[in-house]
Amino acid sequence: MMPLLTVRNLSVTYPTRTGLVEAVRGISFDLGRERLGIVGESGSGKSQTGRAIMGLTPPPGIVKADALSFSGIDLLKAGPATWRDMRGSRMAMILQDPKFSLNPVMTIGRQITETLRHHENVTKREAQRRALDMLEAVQIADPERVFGLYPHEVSGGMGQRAMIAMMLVCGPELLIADEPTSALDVTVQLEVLGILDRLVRDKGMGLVFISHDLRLVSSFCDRVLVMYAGRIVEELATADLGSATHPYTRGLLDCTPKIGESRHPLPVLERQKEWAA
Amino acid sequence: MGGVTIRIENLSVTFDGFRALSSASISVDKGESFGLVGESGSGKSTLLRAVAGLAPVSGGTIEVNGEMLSGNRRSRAFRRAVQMVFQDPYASLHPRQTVDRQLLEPLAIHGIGDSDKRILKALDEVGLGPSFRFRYPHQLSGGQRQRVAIARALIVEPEILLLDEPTSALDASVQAEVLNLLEEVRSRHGLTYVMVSHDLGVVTHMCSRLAVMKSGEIVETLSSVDLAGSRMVSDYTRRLMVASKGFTREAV
Amino acid sequence: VTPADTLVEGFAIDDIISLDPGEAFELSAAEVTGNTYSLLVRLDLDDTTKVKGDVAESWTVSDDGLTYTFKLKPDLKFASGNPVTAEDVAFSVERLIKMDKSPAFLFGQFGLNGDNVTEKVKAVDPLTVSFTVDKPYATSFVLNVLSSTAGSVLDKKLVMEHAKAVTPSEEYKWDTDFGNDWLKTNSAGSGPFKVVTWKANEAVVLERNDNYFGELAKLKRVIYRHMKESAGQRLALENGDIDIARNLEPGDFDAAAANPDLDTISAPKGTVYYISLNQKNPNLAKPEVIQAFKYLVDYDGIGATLIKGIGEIHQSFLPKGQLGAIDDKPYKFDVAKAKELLAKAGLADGFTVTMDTRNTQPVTGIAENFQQTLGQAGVKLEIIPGDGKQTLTKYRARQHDMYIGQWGSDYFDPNSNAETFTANPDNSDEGKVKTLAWRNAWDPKELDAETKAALLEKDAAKRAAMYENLQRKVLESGPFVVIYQQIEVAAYTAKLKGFKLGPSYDTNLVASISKE
Amino acid sequence: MTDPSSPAPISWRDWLLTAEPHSRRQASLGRAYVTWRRFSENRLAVTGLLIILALVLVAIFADLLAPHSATTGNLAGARLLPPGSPDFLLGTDDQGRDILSRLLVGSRITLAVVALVAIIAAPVGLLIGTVSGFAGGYVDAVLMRITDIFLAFPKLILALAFVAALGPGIENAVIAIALTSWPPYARLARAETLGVRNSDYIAAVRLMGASPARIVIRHIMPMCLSSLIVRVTLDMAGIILTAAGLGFLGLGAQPPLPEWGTMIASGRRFILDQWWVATMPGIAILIVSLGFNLLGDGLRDALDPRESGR
Amino acid sequence: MLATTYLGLLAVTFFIGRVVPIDPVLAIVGDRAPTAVVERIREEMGFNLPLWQQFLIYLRQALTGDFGTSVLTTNPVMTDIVRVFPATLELATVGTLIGAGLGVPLGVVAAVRRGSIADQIVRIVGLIGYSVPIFWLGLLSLLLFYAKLKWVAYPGRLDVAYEYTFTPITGLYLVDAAWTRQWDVLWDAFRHIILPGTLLGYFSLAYISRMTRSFMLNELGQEYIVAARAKGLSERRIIWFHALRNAAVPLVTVIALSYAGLLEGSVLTETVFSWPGIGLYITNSLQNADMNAVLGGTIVIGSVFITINMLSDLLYRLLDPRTRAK
Ligand SMILES: Nc1ncnc2c1ncn2[C@@H]1O[C@H](COP(=O)(O)OP(=O)(O)OP(=O)(O)O)[C@@H](O)[C@H]1O
Ligand SMILES: Nc1ncnc2c1ncn2[C@@H]1O[C@H](COP(=O)(O)OP(=O)(O)OP(=O)(O)O)[C@@H](O)[C@H]1O
Ligand SMILES: [Mg+2]
Ligand SMILES: [Mg+2]
Repeated sequence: MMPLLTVRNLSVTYPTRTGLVEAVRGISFDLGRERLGIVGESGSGKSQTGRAIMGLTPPPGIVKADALSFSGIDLLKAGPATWRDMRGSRMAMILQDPKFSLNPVMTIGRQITETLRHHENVTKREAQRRALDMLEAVQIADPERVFGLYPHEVSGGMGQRAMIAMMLVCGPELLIADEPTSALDVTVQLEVLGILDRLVRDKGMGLVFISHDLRLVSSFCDRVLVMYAGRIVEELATADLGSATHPYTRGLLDCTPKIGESRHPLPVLERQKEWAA
Repeated sequence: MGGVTIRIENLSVTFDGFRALSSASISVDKGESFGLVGESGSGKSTLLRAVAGLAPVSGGTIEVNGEMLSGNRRSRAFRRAVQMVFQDPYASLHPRQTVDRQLLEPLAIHGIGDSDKRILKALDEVGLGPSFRFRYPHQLSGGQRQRVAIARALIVEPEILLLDEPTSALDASVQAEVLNLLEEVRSRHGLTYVMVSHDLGVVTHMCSRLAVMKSGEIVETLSSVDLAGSRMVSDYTRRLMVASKGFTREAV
Repeated sequence: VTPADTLVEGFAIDDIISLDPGEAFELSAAEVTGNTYSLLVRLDLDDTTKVKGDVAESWTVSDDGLTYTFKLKPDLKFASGNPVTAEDVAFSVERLIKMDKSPAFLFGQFGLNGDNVTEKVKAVDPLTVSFTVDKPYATSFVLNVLSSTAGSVLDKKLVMEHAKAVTPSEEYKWDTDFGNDWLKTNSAGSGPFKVVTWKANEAVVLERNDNYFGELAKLKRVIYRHMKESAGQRLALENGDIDIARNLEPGDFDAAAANPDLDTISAPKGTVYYISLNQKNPNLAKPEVIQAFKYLVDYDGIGATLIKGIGEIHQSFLPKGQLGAIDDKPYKFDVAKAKELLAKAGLADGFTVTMDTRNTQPVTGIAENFQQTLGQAGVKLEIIPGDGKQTLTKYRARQHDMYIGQWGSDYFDPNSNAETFTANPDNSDEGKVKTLAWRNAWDPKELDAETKAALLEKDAAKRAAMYENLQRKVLESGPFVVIYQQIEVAAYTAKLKGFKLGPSYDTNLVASISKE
Repeated sequence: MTDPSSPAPISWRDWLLTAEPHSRRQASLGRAYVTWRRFSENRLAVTGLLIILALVLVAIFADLLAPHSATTGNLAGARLLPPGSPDFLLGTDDQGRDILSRLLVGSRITLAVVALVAIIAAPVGLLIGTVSGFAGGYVDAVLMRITDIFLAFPKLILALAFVAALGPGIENAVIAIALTSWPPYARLARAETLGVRNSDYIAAVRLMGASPARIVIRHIMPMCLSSLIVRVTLDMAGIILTAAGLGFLGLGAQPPLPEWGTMIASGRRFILDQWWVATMPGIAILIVSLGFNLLGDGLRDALDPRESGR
Repeated sequence: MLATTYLGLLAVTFFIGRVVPIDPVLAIVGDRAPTAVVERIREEMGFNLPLWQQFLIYLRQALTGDFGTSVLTTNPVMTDIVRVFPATLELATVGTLIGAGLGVPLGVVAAVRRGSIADQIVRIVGLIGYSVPIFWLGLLSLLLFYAKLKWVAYPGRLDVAYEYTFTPITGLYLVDAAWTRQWDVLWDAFRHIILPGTLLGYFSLAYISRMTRSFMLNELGQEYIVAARAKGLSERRIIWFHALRNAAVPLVTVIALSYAGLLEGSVLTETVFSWPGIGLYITNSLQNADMNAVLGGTIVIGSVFITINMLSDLLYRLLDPRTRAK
């Protein structure tokens, strides 16, 4: 079967005052209808990877790749119209913080129907119905009420659900979730993950899940890419995480304190120059 | 070790009619490391800030080192004895001042001389060389900044350190370094810690006892050992505990 | 483009505060009242030392020189249609005196006051008025005063219809305002025009009075449109937005003169521009300093530039055209001479003085030039600018060092200027007669007496000689540096016919103007 | 690669840009240098700076530069000469004075006005704003009410009324402009103060026992400073224009002072035939206020990266 | 809060009115009045009472909309202001319409094409607008468009031919003329207002376009814009709907401020263009020591300022759901 997403030697660079910043440096991976996690420390290029795939690299960023294709479509050659057709309907992205990623002056309902009406030729009433269904699907207890609320009127967890509803209402085949839960409380975090999990399972989407929390990723995804300084340093199935070989991955696994474990002092990561090379 | 150093009874804090903390009571022994956990908005920071005199206390008592504190006035001795480290290393250092200036400030306020030596010593203690002395915060990484914040707290040789999520803004790998540093400093100086975190792992790692908070109230107080052994009373604590283990399909 | 039946004048009319002849005392207001009201007698524009009858047909003076009897022309009508009677004339004077506004003093000079005015000015029969004065003044003086706008004949019936009742008080003993409030913005006269509206700082609109007893005005409407700036007036004139530009400065006047589509006109006015030296200032009180300053005005330079066309260098206080006016010009710009005089006064190193100057041209320009020329003799001049009211407040309080300004005759008689430049009965700060001499704390005792004498001199030639003498003395030692006499200029579209300027503002008559 | 035999002479640029400064001076110079570099990349901003520098130099050396007297002219011989006349590069005015000389000397007045207003208004605004924002509550309410009242006034008209009351003159114009200029600074400073008042670094110094005065002066004011400087620089142009406007209405600088606005007002009378008399000072005002605006714009980008967007 | 601001306004104006060294009496009786008359009027006007008494009287009158009588026009000041204010309002409105109508799109384009030629042009146009003395530009433009090209009319609001035949209804001549279908009057009014209106519009444009640019840059950098792109919306919709709708919230205040600014900035423009509005009224009164009129005018403009600010606050609240009262 052809992979849903193919990334070959993707790099993202930003020309700045102080020279080129290489945010992503030649990464390659394939994604099927599965959950792929990307982990790495802050600044390792996770978000840039996700955005490059969605064609959302802001200027003056330069995206280069040997191949970047989504279910057979060459994204490198896609024009604005192709992108517009694809984004939101076939591929979607969830951003980290609902507080900032929902338009503050539009009701939640409107933001969801907007996606729908933009991509599908539906009546207002139909759009509204589907939006309400979607809100229900993300386990919002009172969809009618939430439909008419503004983003500032809902809690973080609720906002994140609305965001998910907005992105998934057209039923995309690929979903990129960029730290979708890191702004949320642990307990809420799990609920949101549960929703994502169910949607992926039910609809057979491909999911790229970006996080800096290795523990979370390992418990949620099927496969993990470990990034360091813009490169993939290791790629593993979550089941094999225990046998990770790269010292960076090992370090990440070790250095978080866990309940009921007593290691004083905690092992720390000794960064090696050659990891970044 | 001995004696209670912080005793808080029935403490309430109200912001413009909103009760952020209601009837919270804890006591912390000298030399102990005490943890506060709970979800966002549960009043953890508010509790710490109330001790520091940065929150509008509306009821209850706070006693530190045998001194009853009233209102937001604090004695000079208190100001030296109690220091705080904040969550966000990006926000807790003055962006327009060099590390040197920031470390000098407490010395100047308390009229402590010999500043050069003290600054270098404090930097050394948190594992930063003298080359960091004249840098600005933006020239430092998050972990380094948090070290500077810790150095700033230590430079006046306090007895009590209030730590408000000192590592939650840091990467896991850096977090470990900072946690190790905090432990090391505590054992070296015999400090008392009150540490806030939403990460149960971090709290149990650092603290012997902890209080679990929910919407401004203390749900329960228990030891880390009990927590690890799942010997908790409240459901809420259990939920937190499960959640902190990561995602499991069954859990939801 | 202006309408064919309407005359539009660009004119700085911001000085108008009222159009009531019993109250108005401003130059632009005088022009409006001059065109809207008739007088008993009016200045003869062909020989300005004489007057001729307006509503009066003839008059006689009693032998003791105290009683004047006027016979009115018959069948005259006001603009309202009411007949013009002797009673209206008497009422007009009574009203003037009783209201006691600014121009009241003109008739007050004849010994009239609120209590005796009905006695002294009265209608003998419907067409005869008698007028009694307290001293045997020179006849020309009395008639000249009567020809001022204060002597306008008002329509008693119409005015009293609009009168408002007032409660009498200590200061104002009458129970009516004599229609003052209404007349501020309206007219009740028998002149060739009547007032339609006056919008302060915007416009005065006049309309033809079809009941006028003389030759009817050629145009239906006259609009004085307020325009302060010379350049703006010229611009509007060139673009055809106004027909006449009234406040042109030399450059713009020259340009208008050179423009084939425009015509220009000029007429000397009874206004002199002078700099005065407050004698309270010990430096300025020195006779040598007074002299020196008279040598420090660049008469030729100013004449050739700043006032070119709009003024004529003139050094004595009586404007040309008035009885006894002389044209002596003993002073020339002479720094060396001035320095010498200053040295004699013990001020060889110069000194600093201030001069209050109002913010209008060409006064500021002259002041600035004077500042430079004084500087050449080592005198440092600080110009204290202000608007008219500010400088005047200070001037009247005798708080200035120097003042530059103009003096326009209140009526077309030499006494007006002679009195103000030379009379000063009480030089103390409490002095009641606040003439220019008083304002500058100048106390020329013998000149004061000469002025009084001239007022009673019946023989015109002798009277003229007395004024000549007065002028020479002031020229010699008076603390007034008279610089020039104003020439009023105007530029107008060549389409206009019959436009003339009179010797005073109230004689700038517009009835004769027509458009092609 | 540097030659190992001779210790690499580090360039002053590296010295400034080092991540590890060795002294306070080096650190602050380095910071200033970074700001300068960011600033100097903006060509327009540098142009603005050059204009202002030129203004300052001209003001200092006006007496040497001016070919003629700025106050004494030649009424008979050199009145209203057009630009390019021999000896009178920019022509002469109605008093026969050299316009170039007047412009050069007039730069002093312009400079003095903006400097004075900045010296009076900015510190007052800064003080009121920071105190108000930091103290909060009652103090804040009272101070802000006063500020609001002054803000509610139409600025130019208030200045007009003040000048009318105090008498025309450049000193009074300065006072009037200063009186009407401080409220925005107070607002700005207060907003900045509110922004940082609850920040952790202020909490940290408060916790150390720093007195309110110390916190305001040493920690809060420096935070307001950069946006204040930007604002003041941008306002300079407005101040110049207001002063010129007052001059134009005859309420500003008085003769023979060669204030540019006053010069326009008097040149206005000759605008039809001798356009240069009013045009030259207008160009001077335009250039100088443009200079301040360019400078302020550049400073904003350099000092206040937030404003410049990402 | 409104009340205290207003009270402060009155106090300051009163203070100004009483420190003025111009003798207000002179303004009433004229330049050449004899001293006795001057003294009599002084007492009639109550200028000999103690200051606080004068203030109380002043306050009571001002609160009932009575600012006394203008000695210059002999009308109650309020009557005068009601007459001249529409002129200023009309001018400022035309200016704001031009300024906002062009400024907002220009600002948006500049923000979207940040750093491009278009951005630079908008920037330069704006900077010049900030830097040029309005009265000077007014003079030069009059010289060009009126004197030389004869494209526009000057001075005043209408040609004399119409001025005394046309009866205004609202005082906004453009509106009145259109309302009564007097097309020739409308055209004439247009020819008069176009130059000063464009000039004011330019100044407002300079300000509005720069602020729009800055707000738009801010909004375009927000995460919700990324989210909107991720939804597949077109750039046009993202810019003109999502970003601008958010930028509109602070922009309303800016436009309101600039509108209020034009109302007062009219002092210089009206002087240059002989526009018979409140600015000219105040300057004229000022020069004639007509303090009643000056202070009345100042208070009215101040009140309009306060009102506009209040309205813009209200509008702000209406536009921003975060501050909208529930
Ligand atoms: N517009 C830009 N210009 C220059 N450099 C950029 C830009 N955007 C991102 N970068 C750089 O790209 C690198 C990767 O950034 P990215 O956002 O992908 O990190 P991340 O792994 O998502 O980190 P985090 O966990 O903090 O979100 C960083 O070093 C960052 O500084
Ligand atoms: N200055 C303040 N004004 C008003 N409300 C406040 C203020 N500070 C805190 N609160 C409220 O008090 C409650 C408790 O806040 P607190 O900061 O103590 O929570 P927390 O447990 O530290 O949460 P977090 O984990 O997000 O830091 C919250 O609901 C918060 O909104
Ligand atoms: Mg990221
Ligand atoms: Mg907290």
